[in-house]
Amino acid sequence: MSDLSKIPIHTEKHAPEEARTNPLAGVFDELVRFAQSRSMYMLHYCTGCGAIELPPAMTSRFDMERLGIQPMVTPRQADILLVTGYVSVKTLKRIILTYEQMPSPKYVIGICSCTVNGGMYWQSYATAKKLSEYLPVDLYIAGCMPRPEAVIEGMRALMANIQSGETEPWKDYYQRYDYYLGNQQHLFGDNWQTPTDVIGQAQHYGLAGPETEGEHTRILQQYQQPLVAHKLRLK
Amino acid sequence: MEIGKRIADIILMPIVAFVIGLFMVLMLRKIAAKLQRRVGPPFFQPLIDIIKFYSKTTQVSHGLLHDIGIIMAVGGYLAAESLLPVPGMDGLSDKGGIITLTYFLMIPSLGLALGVGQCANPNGSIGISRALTAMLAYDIPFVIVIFGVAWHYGTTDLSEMISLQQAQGWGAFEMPLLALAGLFALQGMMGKQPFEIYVAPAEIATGPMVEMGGKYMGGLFVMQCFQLYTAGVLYTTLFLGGGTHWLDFLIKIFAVVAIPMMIAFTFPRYRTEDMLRLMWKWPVLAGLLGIAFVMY
Amino acid sequence: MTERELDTHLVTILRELESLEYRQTSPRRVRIDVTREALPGLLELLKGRASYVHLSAISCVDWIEDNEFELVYHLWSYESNHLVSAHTRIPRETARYISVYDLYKPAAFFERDIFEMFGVYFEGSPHMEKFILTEWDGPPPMRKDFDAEAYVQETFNWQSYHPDWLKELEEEGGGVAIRPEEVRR
Amino acid sequence: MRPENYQAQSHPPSNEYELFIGPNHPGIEGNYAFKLKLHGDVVLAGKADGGYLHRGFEKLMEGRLWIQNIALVPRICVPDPVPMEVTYSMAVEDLCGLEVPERAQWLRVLQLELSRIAAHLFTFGGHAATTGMYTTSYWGIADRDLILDLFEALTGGRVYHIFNIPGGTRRDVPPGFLEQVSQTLDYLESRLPDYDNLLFTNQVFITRAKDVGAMTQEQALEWGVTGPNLRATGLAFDVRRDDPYLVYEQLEFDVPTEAAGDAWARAMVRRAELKQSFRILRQVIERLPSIGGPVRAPIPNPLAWNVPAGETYARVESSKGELAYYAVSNGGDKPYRVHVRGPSSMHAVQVLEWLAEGARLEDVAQIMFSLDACPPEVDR
Repeated sequence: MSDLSKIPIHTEKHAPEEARTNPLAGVFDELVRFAQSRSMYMLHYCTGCGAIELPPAMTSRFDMERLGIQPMVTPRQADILLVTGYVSVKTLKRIILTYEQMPSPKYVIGICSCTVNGGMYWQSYATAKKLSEYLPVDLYIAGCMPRPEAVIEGMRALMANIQSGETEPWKDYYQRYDYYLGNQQHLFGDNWQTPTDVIGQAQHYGLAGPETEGEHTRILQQYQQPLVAHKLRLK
Repeated sequence: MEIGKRIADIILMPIVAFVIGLFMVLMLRKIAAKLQRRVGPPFFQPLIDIIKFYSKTTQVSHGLLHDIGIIMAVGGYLAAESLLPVPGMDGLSDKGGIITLTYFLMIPSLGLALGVGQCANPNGSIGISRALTAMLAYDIPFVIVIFGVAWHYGTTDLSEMISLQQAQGWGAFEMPLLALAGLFALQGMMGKQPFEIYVAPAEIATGPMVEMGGKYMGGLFVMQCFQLYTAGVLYTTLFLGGGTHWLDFLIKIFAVVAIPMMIAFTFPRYRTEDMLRLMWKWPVLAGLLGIAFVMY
Repeated sequence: MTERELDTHLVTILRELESLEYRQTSPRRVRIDVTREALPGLLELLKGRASYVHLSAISCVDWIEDNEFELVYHLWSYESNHLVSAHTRIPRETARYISVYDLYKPAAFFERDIFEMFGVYFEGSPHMEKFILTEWDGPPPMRKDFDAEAYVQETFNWQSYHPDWLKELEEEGGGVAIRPEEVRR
Repeated sequence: MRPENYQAQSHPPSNEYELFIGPNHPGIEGNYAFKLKLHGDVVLAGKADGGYLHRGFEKLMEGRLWIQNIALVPRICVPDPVPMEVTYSMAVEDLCGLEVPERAQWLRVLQLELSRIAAHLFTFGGHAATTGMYTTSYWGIADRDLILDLFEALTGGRVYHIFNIPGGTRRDVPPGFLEQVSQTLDYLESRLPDYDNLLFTNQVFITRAKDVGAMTQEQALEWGVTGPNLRATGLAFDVRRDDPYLVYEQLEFDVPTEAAGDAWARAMVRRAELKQSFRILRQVIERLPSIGGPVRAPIPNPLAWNVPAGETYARVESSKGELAYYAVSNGGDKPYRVHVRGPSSMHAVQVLEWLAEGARLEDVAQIMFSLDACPPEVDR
């Protein structure tokens, strides 16, 4: 193994967006970012086996509440979607539905090696391999499975990123919706649709970019049907 | 009382209530943490949570009533705060009195019911129907207690009750049975275990809150602060002689809120009908006996 | 009753039926090979007269070279503490068999599982529909002629093991010490 | 804004409605879904919906070497992984006719019982949390972590250990490990009264758990219920005692039973089993130092290990019930077929559907957790 200390460390300076004239605006933005980084509600959704290390991280031994991290039950209240482990195609659909229902700013953490590249299920026909193809992922925590310390460390890294205003992949989902939708359609078929009107949201919040719409969103519009109330089917 | 002081009180009292409510939420979470053998949240966590929710970019509204519902929920408590006398500030308490307050305390639940109804989420609908059932359960002993206390002091004016208690001694010693029934009603009013039937995450995924996100959830967090404060101050005013100065007032209201919290984290929750059965049996019985003692 | 007695009891029952072979593979395991016509009758006898009330599992094996599916019914007796495995074979083309749900309730789960994974249809089974693979429209995946690896390579993309940012690092002398390709060689 | 293109529709008035529990719901153990048809609070019909955790294990195993699959099997049941490794190893040993050294058998019993304690503590916590009792679940999960620490000391992994291989175990115990186990057991035993005070004698919990999801012994046998859930109906059956494997025949333990068959009885059986596991572990700690010999039988080169053709059905008692592996070899270096019979394949699907019928909405989550259903075993 070559000398690890020789690896150069890259630091890139981010250009400030545009100078705000009001000095208080900067303070206010800082406060909001601080609050967003210190109060992270994670969605209570165990998508895979990595979820077994979340209870220890949440409960008395490692106590995530020290850092303001709490489990929350519904996507509407949650800020972080923890994708804990492999995602089967069936789960991936639900993850996308859930992700689109979460209010932005929202963050996705891929826990376990399986979310990075399929992990040890690389030859399984049922699991999706690269999570970042379908959703904008903020952070990966590798390991099979990562220990609670690693999970908390990853959360802290995300906190630092939020506070410095660096991590905003949730905007990427609106700006490059066509790319993500294309990958989703490749896996789920052309008639894939979700109840959330992502394009409408992007336009409403001024996040629409040149790649928001494209060939895949045209396919979506072609197949899109208005959602109707669920019919009673059971027995 | 001159008009300027009154307006200043009306503005100041909800702010005071909110700040104290934040500390009560912090205390709630710290008590839970201590019982569960962990550290618990940092000092400013309740405030940070609320700022976070209000800073959300996406606000998912399900219609006009959804918006109005939250406004009613918070507004009902805001109005109630101006009727609750605190040391140095009386607000509208001499005008409103305890009967008006009892009505105001029902507004939040009804407002939530309106708002949640529009969300069209079955979990929310079940939750709100349970919340209204719970209100029905705790309101019977609550009204009995209010009636008994008002009869005992011969007035419905809260500030007058305080001065009477400070002259004669605390209501809890004069009406122990009513005070006991009041504690039960308090536990139900705060919606904590064993009466936490309408949040019930494992059953109906937090019930009324299920479709709330962003500002709406922030509104509910603000409402929780007011709720804890109102419960604490109301009980203190009725049974613990209110406050002569801020120090003993704060000690009393925090102590009153701490009791249900400690019970809450050492009990599971009842089923809906078990709550009704319990609420309509022991606290009502104690309350009626208490009234009998008060009357004769 | 001792175990030995029950053993003879089981043997007498098995002797009543024709067209089956049985042998004891270990002290508590009995293997029975039976034709597909006789299997439901055998199970009925085992449950009704020999206390084999617990259907532990139904396994299916795809013997593609013989062009047959092997179905194995594992039965346990809480009284004699023996496990009987009844093996039978059905042709691979038709892939149809009779459900034993009316004898053993647990059979419904295993039969549905085999239906999904191997495409064997069980007549009379209550839930002949998809349960696990509701979002899957390919061939039954557990059949030997379905090549999962080829399907995966065709369907999914992989994370690049040598992304651009790593190349930049390597030009400056850093990077991964041992390549994954080198490790696999 | 109204972000969702939902269009309200009018329906004829009805008291019946459908409710989805899961896959994203705290009342569901793991990634699993349950559809309910309700009339008021009463469940008219329930339908399980699995497959969210499907990875195609059985297919994956056919594509990997016999020894490689050891890394795969513990993933089939995350809260209780050790029985998976042990059962698979037992199946391979049976196919090859390998004799496992006695010391390795004792080591396996040690791990199996530790894993059972960890799984039961986890289940307690989950069961209590479904009734709104979070303190127990916080304690239970924190106490379970002590067992995970022991596993880390023994195997290097907290959750997945990959410690048992066909032929024995990978290593021997590290020095001082048995004292560490003994101390942890003392601590856990001293915590049991706390759990009793908080949960098992809590009148509210008793009110909630009694008569919930009750079944009789005949019904349990009919629906293929196994493990603690079967013992809660009064049948004293334990694979460890009645179909013995490893060295369980040399160990003294009772098979605790309860008569009622409801959620309460199931919780009490688990509590009693904790004590039996403590008892077994103490015997292991006492006997293990006196048993010498290797911890691993010599096995051929694992990368070119052609297991003789044949088939076997290996069966153990996991913390959730009867766990079995049906392994078939055609003489190759990879399994021809491995079928996993997880205990939850009964509990989480048919039994849950059947018990939910007529139950109350409040109790559905509790029934699922009291059955200790583990969805990855269903989906595989």
